[in-house]
Amino acid sequence: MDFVCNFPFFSILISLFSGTICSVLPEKAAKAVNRIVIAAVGVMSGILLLYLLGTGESFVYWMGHFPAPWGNEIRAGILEAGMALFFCIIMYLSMAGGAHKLFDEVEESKHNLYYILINLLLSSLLALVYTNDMFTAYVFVEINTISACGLIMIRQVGRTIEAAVRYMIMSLLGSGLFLFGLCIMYDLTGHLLMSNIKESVALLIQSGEYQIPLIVSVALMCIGLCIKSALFPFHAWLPDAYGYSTVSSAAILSSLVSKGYIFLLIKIIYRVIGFEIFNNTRIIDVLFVFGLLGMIFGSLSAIKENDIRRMIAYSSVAQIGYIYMGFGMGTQAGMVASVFHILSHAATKSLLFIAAIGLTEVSGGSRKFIDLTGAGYRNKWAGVAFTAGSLSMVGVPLFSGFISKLLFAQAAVQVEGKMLAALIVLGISTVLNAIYFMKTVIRIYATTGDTSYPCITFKDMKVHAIVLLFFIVLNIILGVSSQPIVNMIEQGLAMFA
Amino acid sequence: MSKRKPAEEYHKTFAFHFFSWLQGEKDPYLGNVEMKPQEEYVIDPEMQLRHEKEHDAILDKVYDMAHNRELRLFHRLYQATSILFCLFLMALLLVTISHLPATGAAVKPVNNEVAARYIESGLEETGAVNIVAGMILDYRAFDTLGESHVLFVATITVLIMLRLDKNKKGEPNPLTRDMNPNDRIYEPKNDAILQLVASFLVPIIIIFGIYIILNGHLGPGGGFSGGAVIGAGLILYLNAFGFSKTERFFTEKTYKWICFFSLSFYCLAKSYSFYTGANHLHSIIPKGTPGAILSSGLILPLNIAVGLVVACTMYAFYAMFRKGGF
Amino acid sequence: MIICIILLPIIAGILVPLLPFRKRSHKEIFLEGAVILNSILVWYLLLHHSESTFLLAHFTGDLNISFRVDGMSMVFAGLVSGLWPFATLYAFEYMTKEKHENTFFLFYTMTYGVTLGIAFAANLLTMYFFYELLTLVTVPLVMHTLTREAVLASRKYLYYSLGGAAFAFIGLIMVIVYGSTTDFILGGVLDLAKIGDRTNILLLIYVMAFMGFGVKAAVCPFNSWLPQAGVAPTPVTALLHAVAVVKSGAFAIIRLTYYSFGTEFLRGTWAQTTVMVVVMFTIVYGCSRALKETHIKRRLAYSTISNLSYILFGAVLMTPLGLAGAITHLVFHAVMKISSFFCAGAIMHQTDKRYVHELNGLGYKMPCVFGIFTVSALALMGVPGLAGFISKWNLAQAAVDSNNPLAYGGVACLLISALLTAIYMLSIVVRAFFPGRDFDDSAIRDVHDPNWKMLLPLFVFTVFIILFGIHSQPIVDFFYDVAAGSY
Amino acid sequence: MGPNLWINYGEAVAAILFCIGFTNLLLQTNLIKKIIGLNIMDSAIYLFLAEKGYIAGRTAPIVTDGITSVEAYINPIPSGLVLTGIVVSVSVSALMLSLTIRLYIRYHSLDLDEIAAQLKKEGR
Amino acid sequence: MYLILLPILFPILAGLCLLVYRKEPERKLLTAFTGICLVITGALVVSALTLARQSLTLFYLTRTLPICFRIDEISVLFSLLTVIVFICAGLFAFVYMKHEQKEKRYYGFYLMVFGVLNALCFAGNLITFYLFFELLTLSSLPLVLHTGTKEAIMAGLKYLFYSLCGAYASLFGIYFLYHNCDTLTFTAGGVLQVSPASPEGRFLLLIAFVMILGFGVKAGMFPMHAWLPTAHPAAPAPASAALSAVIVKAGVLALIRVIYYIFGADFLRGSWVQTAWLTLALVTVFMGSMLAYREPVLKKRLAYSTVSQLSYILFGLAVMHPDAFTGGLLHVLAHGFIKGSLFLIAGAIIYTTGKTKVHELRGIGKEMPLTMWCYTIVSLGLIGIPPTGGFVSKWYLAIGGLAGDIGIFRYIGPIVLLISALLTAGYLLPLTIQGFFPGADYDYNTLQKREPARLMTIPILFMTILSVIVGLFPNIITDYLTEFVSTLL
Repeated sequence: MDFVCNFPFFSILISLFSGTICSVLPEKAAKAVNRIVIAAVGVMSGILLLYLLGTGESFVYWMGHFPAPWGNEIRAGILEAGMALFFCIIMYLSMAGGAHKLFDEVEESKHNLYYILINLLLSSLLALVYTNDMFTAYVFVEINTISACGLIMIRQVGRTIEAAVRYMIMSLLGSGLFLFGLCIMYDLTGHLLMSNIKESVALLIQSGEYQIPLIVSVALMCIGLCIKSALFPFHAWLPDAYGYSTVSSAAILSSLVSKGYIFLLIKIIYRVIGFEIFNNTRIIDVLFVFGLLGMIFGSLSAIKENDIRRMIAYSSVAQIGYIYMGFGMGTQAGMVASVFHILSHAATKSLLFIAAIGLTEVSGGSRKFIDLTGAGYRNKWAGVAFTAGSLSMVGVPLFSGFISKLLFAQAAVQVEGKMLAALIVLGISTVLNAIYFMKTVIRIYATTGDTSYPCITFKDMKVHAIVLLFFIVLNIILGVSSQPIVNMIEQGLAMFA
Repeated sequence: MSKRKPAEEYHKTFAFHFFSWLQGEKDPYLGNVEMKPQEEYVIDPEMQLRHEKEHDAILDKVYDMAHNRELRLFHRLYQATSILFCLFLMALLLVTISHLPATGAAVKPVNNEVAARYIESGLEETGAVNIVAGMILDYRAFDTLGESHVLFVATITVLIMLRLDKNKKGEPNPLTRDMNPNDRIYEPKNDAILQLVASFLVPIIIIFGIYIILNGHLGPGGGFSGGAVIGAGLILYLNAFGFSKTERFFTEKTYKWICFFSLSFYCLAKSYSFYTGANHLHSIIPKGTPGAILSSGLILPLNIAVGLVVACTMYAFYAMFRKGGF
Repeated sequence: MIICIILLPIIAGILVPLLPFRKRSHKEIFLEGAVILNSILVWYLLLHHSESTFLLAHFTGDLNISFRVDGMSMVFAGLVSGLWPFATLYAFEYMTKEKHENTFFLFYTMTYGVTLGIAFAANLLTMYFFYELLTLVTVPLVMHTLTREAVLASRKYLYYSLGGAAFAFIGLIMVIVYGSTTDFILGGVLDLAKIGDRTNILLLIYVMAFMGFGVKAAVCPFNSWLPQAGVAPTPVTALLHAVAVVKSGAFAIIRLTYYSFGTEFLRGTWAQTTVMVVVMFTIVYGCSRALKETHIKRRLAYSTISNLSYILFGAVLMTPLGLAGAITHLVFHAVMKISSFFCAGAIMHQTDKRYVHELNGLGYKMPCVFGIFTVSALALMGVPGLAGFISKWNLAQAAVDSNNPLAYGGVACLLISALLTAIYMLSIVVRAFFPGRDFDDSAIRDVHDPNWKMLLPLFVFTVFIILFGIHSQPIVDFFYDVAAGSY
Repeated sequence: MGPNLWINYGEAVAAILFCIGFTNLLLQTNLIKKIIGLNIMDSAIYLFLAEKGYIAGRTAPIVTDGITSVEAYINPIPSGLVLTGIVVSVSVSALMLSLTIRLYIRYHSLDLDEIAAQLKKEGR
Repeated sequence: MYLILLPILFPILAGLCLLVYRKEPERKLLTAFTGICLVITGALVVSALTLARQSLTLFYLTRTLPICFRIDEISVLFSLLTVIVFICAGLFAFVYMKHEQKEKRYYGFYLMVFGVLNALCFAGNLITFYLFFELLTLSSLPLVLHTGTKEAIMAGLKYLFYSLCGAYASLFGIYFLYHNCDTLTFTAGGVLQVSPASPEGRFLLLIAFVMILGFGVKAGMFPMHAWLPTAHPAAPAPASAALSAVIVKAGVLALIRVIYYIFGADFLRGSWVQTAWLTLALVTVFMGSMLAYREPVLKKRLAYSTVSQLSYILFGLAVMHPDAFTGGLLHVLAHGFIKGSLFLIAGAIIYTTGKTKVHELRGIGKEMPLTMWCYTIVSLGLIGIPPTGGFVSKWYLAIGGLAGDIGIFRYIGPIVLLISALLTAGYLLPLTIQGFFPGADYDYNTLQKREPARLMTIPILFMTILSVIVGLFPNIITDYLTEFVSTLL
């Protein structure tokens, strides 16, 4: 086994351990550790990705001395490594971009705790990405949930606490259902390791035994993860949580946390149940319908909103709807589109959140649209970045949003029954996206406006500006040279099977 | 043409229109084109402002539970659907359960080669008499590592939420002032009975907890349960003697470092074991004799570490809940 | 070469705010030079074009960004590059009264490049790409004055355009999936074997895509952005909202209909009927709204709405003749409408008057402007001897030739619209020249014609209007060749 | 309805408990009761798991007298899962309780909707 | 050959020069210039008429749309009428326009209309014809608008609207004709090769009807007659004369060209279109007379009279019988001269007295005897009393109507014509009677001789004489006409 194969394990361990370390470090050191860890994990994931692209095969890694059905395992393929790399990039940029606001929003003595949370979140995300064991997944889902909750409430204003409570309640419902589903699944198959469960499930399907429990278990797990990733009817906690937490938290929450659950769902679909079997259930139809509803209603709520952060948050609901629509199509192409959209949405949404903070900063801290008038002139970088993000969300070519839209539409065309609905909703949702994002973009450029707010130049916020630039570049890379990425996703999904 | 109708009325009749058209008096332009200039589109900025403010106000009103009938209706609806959903879920689960393999049967999917190996070779491979302890701390140690971090992250969030820090200038948090007098209510200054009982119960409890921890690999018990027992002992002590006594040996710093060292040890030890396992290297940790107290490799130290963490955490939770600090 | 042509204006535009121009005239020379140079390059390219496709970048799959010069692109690029230098010249003078010049010229010049991108796009995806880009670079122009009205207008413009593009996008997907390629090939690229029994869905998608692109071409009911966008400075309204942007919409529809879906597939279906009815309705609707409108530029904008649907009417006839008619009107209308818009702009620039009823007696004060306006008005009406007649003739002939009873109705719509055009255009002329018996001209004593920078474009356009009207044979022949696919 | 409902009565109880907890979590306005609901839910799952691991007539999986035969002991895995689960549930409860305390200190209420209304009034 | 262009281009260019010229020139200079231009144009027209039956293709609008000119008998007839009326009205205007503003503009457009009308007469195909037909509308619009009062502007726009309605309706037809014919060159007997029974034929019948309606607008045919009574009173008198005598005849010319030279009489004969056309013409005849009879304002009354009289001509065309056709053409001439002089007389009256209503004009005959005598003579002509021009034309019309193959209209037609003639007497003669016999209570003290200037009376007199000549020596014209009418029918 090559040394590189240790990297997934190292990534998880480093980030876990750094969490522990940060608990005794002062704030600055904690920050440094945090950055270094994220960067190191990113580099490792990158190397791993290159390695995997070279070998073209996934590998499993024993966590301990015991082989597959007895010991824990993690597994790395192209998709996992790519996701890990991507998550690190986004997390690093989000942290850097929101760093300067952290001081305003969080008690100073608790800054190092914040970095603990981030580290643990990273580790749990990595574990979710790499794990090959359902129960491990459950444990890390909990870490993910709790640290996400911590990220929400670390800025202690009433709204965030309330949002955190709501978030926790929904999450716990979700975990409960997930765990119950998992237990049933375990009862049926006697395994907790994904590959073994898959084999058993295939056998069960063949023999025709335990059909109802099987379906129910899959459904429970799906619903659990859907609730956790804020699919449409379960999104009530989301706007407050994203809208009022610190900016880095919001960026990370929207672009990574929910994506972690979704990625887990993909793994379950492919590695636990089996893609074909999953597609033969009616669950995908449900997902499809809720995805479509989410696309519409998320956007509608966003249109009604007059708080920029909450608007972006609602937009997340819509975007998650896109992803589930892709699942619901039940084809390989739909899945590829969804995975690509995970990337694209993560890149865009964090960009939007971080740009939005730049805009509110020059508007007296208010996030109401009326105060944001002309903010694009006061903070040029943030204005440009917000515009770019919006365009990507609307699906203008050159940006990543366009490609995901393209992939979704192409996938939709191949599905007879769902084609028209998907296409039309895609169109309508684009229109709605255009409405609320462009409304904002025009608003921030509306007048040179109220001079009572100060202008911010590049010098005042170098880091922020550079981060925004990176985000834009990331977006454009995703949008322009999407072919290799799509190929990678396809390969990765093929490795899942 | 009879002129009995008054002029105005006549002007409305069809006949009038017809004849005026016939005579060429009806004009396609008159009064239709360019007669009225359109108003320039002007929006009063103040109006706009007020509009948006009103929008906010409406939003507020929408969320005003007490006075919003729609919301109340929605609430009812929500409750009804929730109950229905729960009933449905229950029915679904019951149906599912009725299809599950029978409880207590020896032959069912759960009892497969996995469980068999744990039981048959667990003693040999892990050195733990307690198969469950061997399983969770060796076979499936990664889960347990995660689990301890769940606890850790939960403590961190509780700290974030409840710890009342001094601000930059060193002034105590304003909430501390409210909390402290509040805390007095719970603090029986000189409750002799309690103190007496505690003074001989606490050591027993703590010793019992230590026993549980140390015997984790040999019998029922382990780090978590033992730690919880120790935590309970500490809490009893705190209740009997107050913070001033406990602060002598247990402060935040103590807690921090204990947690740090325990978890670091856990992490590093497990990392070593994982790394060696994955790379098929030989682990230098001896298994020892099954059944002896110093046996079963890492399980004992790990149990101790977990126990420490859990004990401290339990105490920390209590302290936090009670007054936001140690 | 093509890339160079597309990028040159974009770069020139970006340079405007960056370069430290000491004097305004330097900036003018720089911009005009860049634009003229680019136009020369375009014409050079058109005259020496090769058949080959230039591939710029791969997208996903077999989708790519590539460029090619074919008949349609020759027409559109030729048109745009012909008008742009004059419009720029005009803009210099007009913008003396407006603020934020640099921003304006930045986007104004960039739009040139983007429009050329649309013209030279070799496949549907490239066109879609530049189409979206066009929306984006023109929004700042609409928003330019930053008044509330302008902001609302630009917002609407964005919503409509992006929303439309979303539906056009679905059409694009259909072509990608059911077509053999996305390249533009006269006669369409749909693969009938792949379609199977999904004809009706495809037709539905065609109608959606038509309406999507039709948003830019201001097809009813998606037309209300266009009159509102009239708040932009006049060079923008004239060049973009009478030529570049809206014609891009029409151009895109032509591409979609003739080069992607293919007329064979569409002709005689309910889809054709639907879009034709919509277009016919728009023709009449635009005119009647123009009649009621008293703001000059808005009136002209409504007129544009109607005239754009002339083009679309030609396009949806789905015959080569129809295409030829559409192209003819595409070019001729551009010249006529830009001329009338520039007159309106000149009036606003010289007098600050915006409403028709304020124009009384100005005809004698600004004889050149109003003379030219009259000519363009007559041309728009379709008076024989001017350009409008020829294009309408071609359209009507195509309609008659198509043997489609609905198209006959379309001819009637054309004529009704011509009648209404006459009324709303000539009523301006009449006001200007016949202010009434006892008209007091003391209020407008100091009004006079604008300077050469404004008048030169006007005169040039007028010459073209008359030239096209009297001796259109070579250019119309060229259009027929294009429509027949010989280029 | 399958054949094993009565045999699986333990699981059935677990399911019913789970649903009770679930309902509590959804419907109770009082946060503390919600947390209780949460705990009921979790416990139900542990009960379910414990039932799963049980095999009639066998003892707990602690090697006694060196007998390492499969027939002697019940399935150890569910027990392990329950252990892990309990820790998770404790953590989560602690977190929820701390949130509740904070909210109560601030708003003197345990009703989330009421708190939300207060928040709106604060205008933050 | 290019001589044909001269009478067209010269006045148009002269008019343009006048318009473009910035300053308002001295009045004498202006009138002299205009007068000379008018006369030269007249001469050019006459010289161009020698080129009869030659055609000149000027250039192509598009590949298949030639602009070509050709002179035939119809051209001769109409262009002569145009020249005479325009020169007369022009002379009259030199005096009359004194009390109007912006004379330069008036003369400029007047000259342009002249040129356009010539072009219309010489047009060799339908496209050319249509081109100048539109130009006619546009260039004559300023004449109607000229006074600049609100009524005038409204009237002008109304004129524009109606005319364009008509023009576009006929353009609609032209589109379809172009598609169904090989050429649109005017050819006696028509160029349409389609049988009226075939499906295209049936559709083309509809087209024919649309075109009749369309061109009928210019000729004041019901239902699109309403512009006439508004436009005529609003325009200055000489302009109304030109309008009424010539410009409305352009509609007649158009119908002749379209029906007889493009469709061919055989195509329409006996079809529903002919019936409809006849009905419309007769309705207009009757209705125009009735309205005129009820109208108090003199110029408006004359305008209604024009409506009615033009439909005489249209009736003649619609019958499609050689005699009726001849009658129609004769009536073109007769009506042209008569109505021209009538409007000039009305103008003279307005100019001298400022009165516009008939009942205000008691005793006018005593004040302006020469003018009123002319009025009486031409009125009789319009009524159709021998030996004036009107009699001959109406005679031919009636004969043709009776001989034509038009079913019930054979009887209705002449009867309506007769009734209308009576009505004509009813609305024209009261002025004469009141004018010469003001009644017992007329105050002769206020009476003063107010004969207008010579430059006004001479044109009136000239046209009156011409109208009488047409009546006295109709043979010259009929002989000329019958020859080619036989080729048409």
